[in-house]
Amino acid sequence: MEDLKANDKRSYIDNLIDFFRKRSIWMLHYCTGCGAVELPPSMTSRWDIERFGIVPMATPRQADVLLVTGYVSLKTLKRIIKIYEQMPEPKWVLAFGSCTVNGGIYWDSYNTITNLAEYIPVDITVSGCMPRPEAVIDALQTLMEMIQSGEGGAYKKYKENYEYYKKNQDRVLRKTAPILGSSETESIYQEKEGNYET
Amino acid sequence: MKLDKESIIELLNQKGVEVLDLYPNQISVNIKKDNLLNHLVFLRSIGFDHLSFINAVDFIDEGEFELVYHVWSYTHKIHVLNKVRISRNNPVIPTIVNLWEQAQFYEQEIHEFFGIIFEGNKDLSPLFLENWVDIPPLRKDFDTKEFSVRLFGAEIRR
Amino acid sequence: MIAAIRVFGYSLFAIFIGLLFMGIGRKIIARIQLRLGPPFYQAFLDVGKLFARKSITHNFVMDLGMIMSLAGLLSTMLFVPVAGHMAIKTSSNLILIIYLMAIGHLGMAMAAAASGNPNATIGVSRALTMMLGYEIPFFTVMLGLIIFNGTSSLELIAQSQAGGILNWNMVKFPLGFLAAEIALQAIMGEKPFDAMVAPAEIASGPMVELGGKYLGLAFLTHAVSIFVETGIMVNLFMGGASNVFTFVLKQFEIYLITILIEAVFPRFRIEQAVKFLWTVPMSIAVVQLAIILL
Amino acid sequence: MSLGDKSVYSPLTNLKNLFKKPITVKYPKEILKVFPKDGVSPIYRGLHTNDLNKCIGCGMCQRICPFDAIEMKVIGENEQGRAIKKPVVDYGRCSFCGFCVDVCPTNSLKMSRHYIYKVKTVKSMSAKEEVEHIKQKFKLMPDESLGDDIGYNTGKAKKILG
Repeated sequence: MEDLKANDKRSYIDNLIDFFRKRSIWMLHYCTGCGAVELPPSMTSRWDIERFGIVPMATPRQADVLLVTGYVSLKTLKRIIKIYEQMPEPKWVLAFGSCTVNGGIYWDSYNTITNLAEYIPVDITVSGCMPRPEAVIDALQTLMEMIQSGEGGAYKKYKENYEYYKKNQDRVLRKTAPILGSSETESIYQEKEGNYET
Repeated sequence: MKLDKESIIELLNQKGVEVLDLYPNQISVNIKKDNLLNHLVFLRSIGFDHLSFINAVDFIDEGEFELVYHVWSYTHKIHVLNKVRISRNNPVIPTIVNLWEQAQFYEQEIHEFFGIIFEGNKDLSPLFLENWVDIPPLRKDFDTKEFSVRLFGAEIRR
Repeated sequence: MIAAIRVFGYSLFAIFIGLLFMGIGRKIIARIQLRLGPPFYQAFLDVGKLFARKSITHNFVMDLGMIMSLAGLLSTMLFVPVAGHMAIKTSSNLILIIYLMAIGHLGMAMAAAASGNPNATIGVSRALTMMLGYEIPFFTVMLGLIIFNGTSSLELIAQSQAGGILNWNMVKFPLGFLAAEIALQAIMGEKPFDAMVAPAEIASGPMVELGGKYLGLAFLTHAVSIFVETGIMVNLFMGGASNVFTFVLKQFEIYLITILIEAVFPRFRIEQAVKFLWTVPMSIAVVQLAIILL
Repeated sequence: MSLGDKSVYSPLTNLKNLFKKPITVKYPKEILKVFPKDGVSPIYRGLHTNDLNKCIGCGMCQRICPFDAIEMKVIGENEQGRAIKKPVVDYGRCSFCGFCVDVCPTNSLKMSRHYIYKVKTVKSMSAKEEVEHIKQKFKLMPDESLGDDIGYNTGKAKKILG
């Protein structure tokens, strides 16, 4: 109900801005896993998502939507969080494939997270292993509708529920060193005793 | 000079190691831990100049790790599997980085996933698992299901 | 006051034409790749979106650099005669125009260096290296035209070609046109001379840290630069134009050649690009200069 | 200037594409047609479909699933007082390998050619609720709602392809 009320208050300028936003989605496809294979057909001649103004961008600063295309290992998760926080608002996240929902084929892996939504807010989750380009286009079209209607505001959740996300991120990344400038060169096996509490 | 498989087996038998004939271009050799370096130096001297890979296998019931050094020769076209067994309680083995430089990454990886210590290798820093503090994950006594439930909250239905 | 309004109007016109050309260029590239491509007004949507986004600045030098690069190109535009009209009645000296065009690049260099990203620094150093590459052949061609016409005024050069297609410098000096066209490819930063942006290697070079409004400014700068550079080429080689519509059409012809080359060629490495520019177009330009002098 | 394969100028020959018809499939308006049927391959492995009358609830699909994706859900009791179970597929796990279809003894479990399924975020939900929401939304009990468009189907794939 609150959402509907908020929609009524949207002025003409807001609608125009949302029209610009929906017709010019720039994506950063952070290619983790198999989804990297499904995106080239979507971007090239056969399905050509540039029809909707969707083009790949090289850096997170220029991107509107982050595509997480496949399984996310702990090392990858750290970079995904960094990229997500580097993107300026408004920003959206699309999660592709079974692996981002409940682990998929890596459901009992020691190094792959099972649910992406626990760590960053996800706007649309698409099923498939991997989704076909048609499903990718369908998801992006849904995202365009959501932007126009003001539904796609998961990035606001990241600020509101930051403690929850931060807690989950810390829980799984606690066991990992910083990305840059890691000076931990001692044997991992030697420092095993007593460091790990359940 | 190209040696055929039989003469290589002959040469290795003279050195006193146990040789198993597997396939037309593959033989398997069981060696002792103390003999490893001598054996590999000998293989290299007779033309086996490519180290393809190093495996580790966890035989948890026998309390041993088996390390397999895959060595290939471009002149003889023979693939030799050199199998070494070491104790699971004290997994220490001399490094072969001085012999083949590419062994650095294989040893780093095996150290990371099995916790085997390669004596003399200066850099055994982790490649994939940053700051891992549990049992090395590819050991047989590491329970991945339990671990993924504990850390990632995975749903296990059976 | 009227001058200010004229300048504003001219700027808007240049930005409009530049963005339109960018959109049509993307459509043409898409068709060459057997795709449908975005609508021709896509560049306007992109700019509209970029100015409606939140943006991140690193320090005031970055803000200043972006504005300087846009202002540099807009001030260049004032000296380019558009179908005989100019924003302010002033001399359209070629040497002044080329001098002012460098300010745009320097502004972008300032902004990129201030952002502190190593990729941006690499991109800027490549862009400045490329400047060394394309300016020498382009200047040589221009020198020939200046000597031939006995004036360095762009307007007078354009007027001297009046009276039919056979009077155009493009027909009179085909070698010079060829050399200038190759150099123009580098000036506009299109393939095969786009080593400074190179999204796959250095993450779009100078623009790597620009987001939101700053990238929007960079878009506008690019649009104006398309207008200015094609405008110079039209005045130099295609005899200017009698009305604005013909002028824009001629500009589009020049831009079309650039886009067609851009669509099919791969990228030169930076040292290959400079070597190419210093040998092939340079030797063509020198031959043209020799023909004019003899 | 030659335009042979090895020439530097050979890319220019691609300019002829400018006058060809684009091969793009305008997806939401039209769909791919490369197979006898419109859309994807006739033996495509999409979302499951299950004939609930034929399904005996034996649980073979659950036992063979390598991803722990299938759960037998009790939906009622029969006359003898035994529970009737039907499979529920978690599409957050399913990798569309088709093992469950292969092993199904009554041939009731099949795969359709439908593959589009997505879950949107709900703005009013908190983050914690949303995680559960997404997980639950991906657990579907296959029935005959997709049955008009059968894809992968043991023993019958060859007949469809012809």
